[in-house]
Amino acid sequence: MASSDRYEDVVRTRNAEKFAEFDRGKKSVWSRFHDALHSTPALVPLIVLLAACIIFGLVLGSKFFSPFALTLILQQVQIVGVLAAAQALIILTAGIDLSVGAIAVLCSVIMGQVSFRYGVPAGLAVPIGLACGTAIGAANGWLVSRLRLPPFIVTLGMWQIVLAVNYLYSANETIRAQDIETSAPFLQFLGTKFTLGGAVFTLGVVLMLLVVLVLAYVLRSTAWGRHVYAVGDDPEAAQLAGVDRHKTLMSVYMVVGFICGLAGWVMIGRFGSVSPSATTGVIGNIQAITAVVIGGISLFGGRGSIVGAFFGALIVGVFELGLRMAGADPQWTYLLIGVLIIAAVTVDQWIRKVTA
Amino acid sequence: MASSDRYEDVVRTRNAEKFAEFDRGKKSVWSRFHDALHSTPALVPLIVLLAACIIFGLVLGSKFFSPFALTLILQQVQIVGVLAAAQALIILTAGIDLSVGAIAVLCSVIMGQVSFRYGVPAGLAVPIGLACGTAIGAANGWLVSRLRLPPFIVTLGMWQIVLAVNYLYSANETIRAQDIETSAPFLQFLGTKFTLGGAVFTLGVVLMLLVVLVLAYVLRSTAWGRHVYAVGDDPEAAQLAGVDRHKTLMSVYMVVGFICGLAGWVMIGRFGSVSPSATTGVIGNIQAITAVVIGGISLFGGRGSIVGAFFGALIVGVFELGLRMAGADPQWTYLLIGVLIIAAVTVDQWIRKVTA
Amino acid sequence: MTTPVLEARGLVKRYGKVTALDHCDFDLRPGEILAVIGDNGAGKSTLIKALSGAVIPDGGEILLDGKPVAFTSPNDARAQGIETVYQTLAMSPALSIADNMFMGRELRMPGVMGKVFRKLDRKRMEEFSREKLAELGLMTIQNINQTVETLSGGQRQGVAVARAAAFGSRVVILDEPTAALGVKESRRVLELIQSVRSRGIPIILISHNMPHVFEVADRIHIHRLGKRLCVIDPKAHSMSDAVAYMTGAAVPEGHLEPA
Amino acid sequence: MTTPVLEARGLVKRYGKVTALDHCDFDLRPGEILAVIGDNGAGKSTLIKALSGAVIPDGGEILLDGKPVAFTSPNDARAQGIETVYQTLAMSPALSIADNMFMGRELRMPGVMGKVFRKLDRKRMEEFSREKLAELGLMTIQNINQTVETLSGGQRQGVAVARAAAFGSRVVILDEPTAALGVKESRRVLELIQSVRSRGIPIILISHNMPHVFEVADRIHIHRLGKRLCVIDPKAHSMSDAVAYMTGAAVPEGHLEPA
Amino acid sequence: QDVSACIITKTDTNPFFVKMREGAEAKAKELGITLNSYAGKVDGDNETQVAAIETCIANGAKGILITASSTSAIVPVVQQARDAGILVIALDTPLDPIDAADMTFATDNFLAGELIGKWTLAKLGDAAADAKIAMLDLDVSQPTVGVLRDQGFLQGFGIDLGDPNRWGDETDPRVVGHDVTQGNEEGGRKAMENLLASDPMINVVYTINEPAAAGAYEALKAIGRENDVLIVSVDGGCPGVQNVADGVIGATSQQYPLLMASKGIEAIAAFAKDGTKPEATEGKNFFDTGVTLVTDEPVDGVESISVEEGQKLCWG
Ligand SMILES: Nc1ncnc2c1ncn2[C@@H]1O[C@H](COP(=O)(O)OP(=O)(O)OP(=O)(O)O)[C@@H](O)[C@H]1O
Ligand SMILES: Nc1ncnc2c1ncn2[C@@H]1O[C@H](COP(=O)(O)OP(=O)(O)OP(=O)(O)O)[C@@H](O)[C@H]1O
Ligand SMILES: O[C@@H]1[C@H](O)[C@H](O)CO[C@H]1O
Ligand SMILES: [Mg+2]
Ligand SMILES: [Mg+2]
Repeated sequence: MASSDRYEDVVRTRNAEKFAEFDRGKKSVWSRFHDALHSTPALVPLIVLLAACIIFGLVLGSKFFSPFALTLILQQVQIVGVLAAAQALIILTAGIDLSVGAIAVLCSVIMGQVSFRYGVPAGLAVPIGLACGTAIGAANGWLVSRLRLPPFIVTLGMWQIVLAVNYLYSANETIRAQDIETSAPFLQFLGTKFTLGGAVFTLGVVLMLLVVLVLAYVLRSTAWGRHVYAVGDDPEAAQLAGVDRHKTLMSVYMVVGFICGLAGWVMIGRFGSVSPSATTGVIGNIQAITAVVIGGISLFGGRGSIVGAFFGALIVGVFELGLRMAGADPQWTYLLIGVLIIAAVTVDQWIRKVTA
Repeated sequence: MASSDRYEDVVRTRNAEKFAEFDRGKKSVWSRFHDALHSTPALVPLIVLLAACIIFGLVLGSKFFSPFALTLILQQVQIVGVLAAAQALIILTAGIDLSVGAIAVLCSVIMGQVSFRYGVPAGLAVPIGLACGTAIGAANGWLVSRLRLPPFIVTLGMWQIVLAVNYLYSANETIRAQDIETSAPFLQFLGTKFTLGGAVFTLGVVLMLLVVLVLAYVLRSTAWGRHVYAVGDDPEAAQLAGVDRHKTLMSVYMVVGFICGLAGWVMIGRFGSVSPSATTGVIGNIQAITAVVIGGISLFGGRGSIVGAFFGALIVGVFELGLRMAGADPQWTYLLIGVLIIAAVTVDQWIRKVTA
Repeated sequence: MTTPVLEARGLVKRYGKVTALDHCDFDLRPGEILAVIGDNGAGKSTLIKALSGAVIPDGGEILLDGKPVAFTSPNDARAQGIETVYQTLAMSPALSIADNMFMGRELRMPGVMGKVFRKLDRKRMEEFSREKLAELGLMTIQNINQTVETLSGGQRQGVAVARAAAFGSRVVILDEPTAALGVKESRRVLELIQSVRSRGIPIILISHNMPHVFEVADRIHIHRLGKRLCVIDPKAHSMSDAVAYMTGAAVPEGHLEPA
Repeated sequence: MTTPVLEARGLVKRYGKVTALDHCDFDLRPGEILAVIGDNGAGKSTLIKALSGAVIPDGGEILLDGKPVAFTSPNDARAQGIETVYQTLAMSPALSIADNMFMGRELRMPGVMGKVFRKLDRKRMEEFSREKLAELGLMTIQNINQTVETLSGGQRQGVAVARAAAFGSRVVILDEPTAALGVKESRRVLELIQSVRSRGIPIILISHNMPHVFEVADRIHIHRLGKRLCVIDPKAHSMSDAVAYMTGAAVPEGHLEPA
Repeated sequence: QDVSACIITKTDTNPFFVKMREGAEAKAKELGITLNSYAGKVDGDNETQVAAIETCIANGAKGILITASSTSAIVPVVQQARDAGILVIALDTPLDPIDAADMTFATDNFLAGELIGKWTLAKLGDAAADAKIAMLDLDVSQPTVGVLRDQGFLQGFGIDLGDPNRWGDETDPRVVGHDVTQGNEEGGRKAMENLLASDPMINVVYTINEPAAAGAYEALKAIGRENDVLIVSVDGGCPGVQNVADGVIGATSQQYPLLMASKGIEAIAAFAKDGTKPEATEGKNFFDTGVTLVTDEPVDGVESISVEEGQKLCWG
């Protein structure tokens, strides 16, 4: 009662304290599942993905589970998959990149034009294209980090700039697949096919998987990865805690530019030709963002896993192909994909809630 | 030193304390300007807008400052201006709405089809269209607020759904201006022209100004407006402080749906006809977001003014018209607009910094 | 014994692997100042969040004036006159001090402007805010239109406390209201708490400051490992006893009150 | 007189209309615990933010071991061995306790995994974190992989203090490190401060808790209205004196030290 | 005096329009006309075309060449331009009604489709009765060019059209399905894959244009069916004709955008000089710039030119 009471002395002697340990007794399957979901957030989109596959499998039968259909999905998502990995990195820093698709298309055009217009060997044209992608990424990064402009605006502007440069530089001319095949086949390298248990894969698909796995490792298990999360989570706090915000952001945007360059190379492998008017330039950004968000990465940064983004891309791919195979006409497919995007995220939220 | 020192007694007696008042002495023009910028954030985009006008005026001469050209800007931004006002509301709540353009187009189609297919009088068709817009907004709001889905995904899905419904319902048929003029002229009501000091205005332009002014008033001076800001700023805090998050979000999304309906009506006034393939459905969302962000509203919610969004729309309109009048080739126009978007925001950031 | 104003029986709240409330009981009597003390992480904040509707408990029941209630949001509790200062303060950083003070119960202009156009009466709200802050001795706030994010840690807390004290009509809950406050400002908050009690409104005060707790509290609820360990009378126990109980260095003899 | 480790002359910092630092001086001597006290909003946090590179002052200069330095980011100060616990704690809420403890100075695995693949050594980081938290008596943290956002207010502060104490090599700055801490945890922080000093590292301690300040401080810097009012010796002055000076109820006689 | 004119295309990302613009620019330079060019942001972009016409009015242009994105929605602003004394010529795509413009220089897109339809029918012979046809269209919004070519093809092939103003409502089982391509290689490949997934035995592919055809070919090549599927297309750009030579495309309907553009500029020059307006082709209400089938495998009953001739006439 009196303020002269030396009450703090009570805690001067340390009692043997025990950690309040959580019980390690037998666990039910449900609570193991719980724990798994908590430690691996990418499991949620994986569940949605599997559910989608099962439903389409039931409706479409063996047609859907044929090696042909299943490899087709991988073929069809390879570009979006690579772009989604890039986009996920940016979104983890609480940014957004509207220019990813345009950079990919421009890089493919540069690889093609550098070979065909200036006669540079394809083995050199590809690195030149990748370097250009990295440079555009660096420009984005500098504007975001140094001038502190909002990423949305920077990449919105860059999207328009890159797309315009793409058309102006290429004079809207397509380089035909046949011509590439004869004079610069290395440009189509990622289109190389190989068979694995009846299913046909391309090196482009392998590259996509590699990009996702490497990024997943780097984000989880290196200091740089932790810094990316910290900057996205609370940039002020990260800076106060000793993270170099500028270096982190610059490196993220440059890596993203490089990955977009890879996506451009993947595009040549997939389409055979080099075309400046590829749709990826216009809607690649929205496709990539959709995959990322369906994959459970928060648009506010700092939360989510890159593997989730990859599953997100697959979910959209499965829906699209499944609906087409089920015979929905294009306008109805378009409508149903809208419904399914919302449904997928609803299921995702619901799983998170019941297991919270 | 002793803890028995009753040091708190010192502050038990209240001394006459004076407020540390900031000095109200003579102020320099610069510091007045400072204060104005702080209390009225929309001034920054206004400065950028005026600068753009002056530059184009210098380059293009009297052609640009003719009443015809100046009213043309207002004509050309009226749709984006209305959509930007709607978008700004959503972005203030830390959301984003990709469906605004599609809702506008669908509402215009509904107004048209209801009159022409079912013979409903135009005076009733317009309210029906507005009600549909409000209903779609309510659906968005419910998904965002009740199911707590990310607004980006909800409105991405809704965008596709609304656009597909629009094509399916209208069977891709345009209702021609001549037909509307003869059988349902009220649909074109907002296209009504009147002259004011040599310049031609339309009721659509007046409606756009009204929407912006009413929203500006409501956001600044009513409790609802404060709640919108609070929910966007920190939804948890707002809820703890006693704001009804759900009610606020629902009302915002419904108002936005209604305003999109108005934009649909404005579209009929501007183009005379009703066309389901109007590009506003496809790119209206990005245009509106661009205007909002150039206008200085943070994509993270809670900061910025709706008048800024309107100036943002005008800035883009001035750039586009100015470059077109200067005869820039379309791709160069896109490139320059890309550059100017980044430049506008850089100037904005710079002004904010030097006056901070 | 009079019915408690606010009462809880067997509250449970789990967060994943962590049990924040473990069948916790609670009683607040009319007109009293009840202090809640306990180690960091003992579950004090979770308890008052459950009482004020900010957290929905996994189990147990809450009674207001003896009648069971089920708050689903802080608004429900507020509507019943329960006003809370959360440890996180619950402010909108980008809004002004006055906006934050009146969030959710804004004043409207008299007459047509207020009724039809629903215009806010900024002047009245600002004056009221300035007055309440002055009462707390927060003279150093130079501009009532400053946004909350530009305030110092203590100033921010002062605003939150002033808000709760001004509007609470049935129960006022304060979660560590003086943690960031200076000597003078803390003193003023203690005075404020006493003046709220003298209006007949009971108060729940969470604090780690033992001298303050023992100075103002009528009863002290000691919280340990997610539940109420005991309730003690500050006149009958020393601060050392209280600290010993809450840290587990000693065990309260018998049950002082049904805990 | 020895050269101060950290010194500031005439620091000025304005925020719009508010002057947070008004030609403020500051000295920290080798090996001492210097307390900084003052009213809420007096400018204490701004002062230490300027000293640690988190805020770039509008005027004045900062000297480290007598040599002028110009920190442009907290990283610059950290590189010089100045470690700070900010009032806002500077944690990444979505990351784990261990991630936060080691933010910016992560440990890598030994051998190829660390050198080539730059793999983090999570086990070592977790063990170290657990140990440091146990030293502070934060036993109630049940899971070291919990994200920081799920910690109680006091637990969070404990993590921040443990981080600074573990890594500071030249100066440790603590802005209200015990504000949210319980009796036991506060006590442990005081012990920790003394053990850091015994390693020869000087400490700047901002606190509103007078008994604590008078218990551990070698000198007390009293801050008022954005500047240093005076520096007093806690052995020669009473707490009442200190409170009177800092609140303006009394004026220090003469100048006790060149202020 | 200074004569200025405008050319407004649907987009400027499609080589077809790029060449059209280049043709117009060359002619304008020759005749001393200042030419400003404008384009929509995407195919179907009516709004930007409206804004472009308004700008031309503000700039005091003498004539406007336009390939309208929306044939009827553009009409009011075209009227506004004509009221301001500007000569408006529709290129490639007739307006609705066709006399909303002063004159139209265009390909008959329905005819372009019909030619490849008839050719395919003849080429398949008896096999036509159980053909499996994939229709690779432009966009879900069904812009008119796409609908006209699609329906023209089906008509030429002898399939009942249902509503001729939209595709997708046919009931003939030989049509495996429709998908959209955005008129580029990327869309062509994906659409082809999607339709192959629902029926791998497709043996006829109609494509909206040659880039889409090239994409479809890649998809077929990936499963080794590039040699037993017939691809037909429309446009007659040089890369497309080269693809006919290489056997990627069986036949294509060639159009003449440079001719449209240069005719248009000449008409504006004449109008600026003495107010004369251009005349329509005999017996038609527009100036038909013609469409020709290009193939090295001519069939009876369908007039065609060889690839060699096609390469002389091709654009781009
Ligand atoms: N949202 C949450 N998710 C997971 N765990 C939580 C969450 N909120 C609180 N906890 C845990 O619940 C326990 C009790 O937390 P609480 O905030 O109630 O403690 P407290 O007694 O208020 O402590 P302090 O005195 O430090 O404020 C802590 O172990 C904390 O880590
Ligand atoms: N970012 C900012 N923008 C505007 N004003 C600010 C900002 N940061 C601090 N201030 C103002 O500067 C003054 C000093 O703040 P500071 O945080 O340094 O006080 P303090 O002494 O640490 O107070 P406390 O004891 O409450 O933490 C306050 O009046 C505050 O409102
Ligand atoms: O006529 C043109 C071209 O053929 C192009 O390939 C598609 O759009 C049409 O309008
Ligand atoms: Mg607490
Ligand atoms: Mg402070």
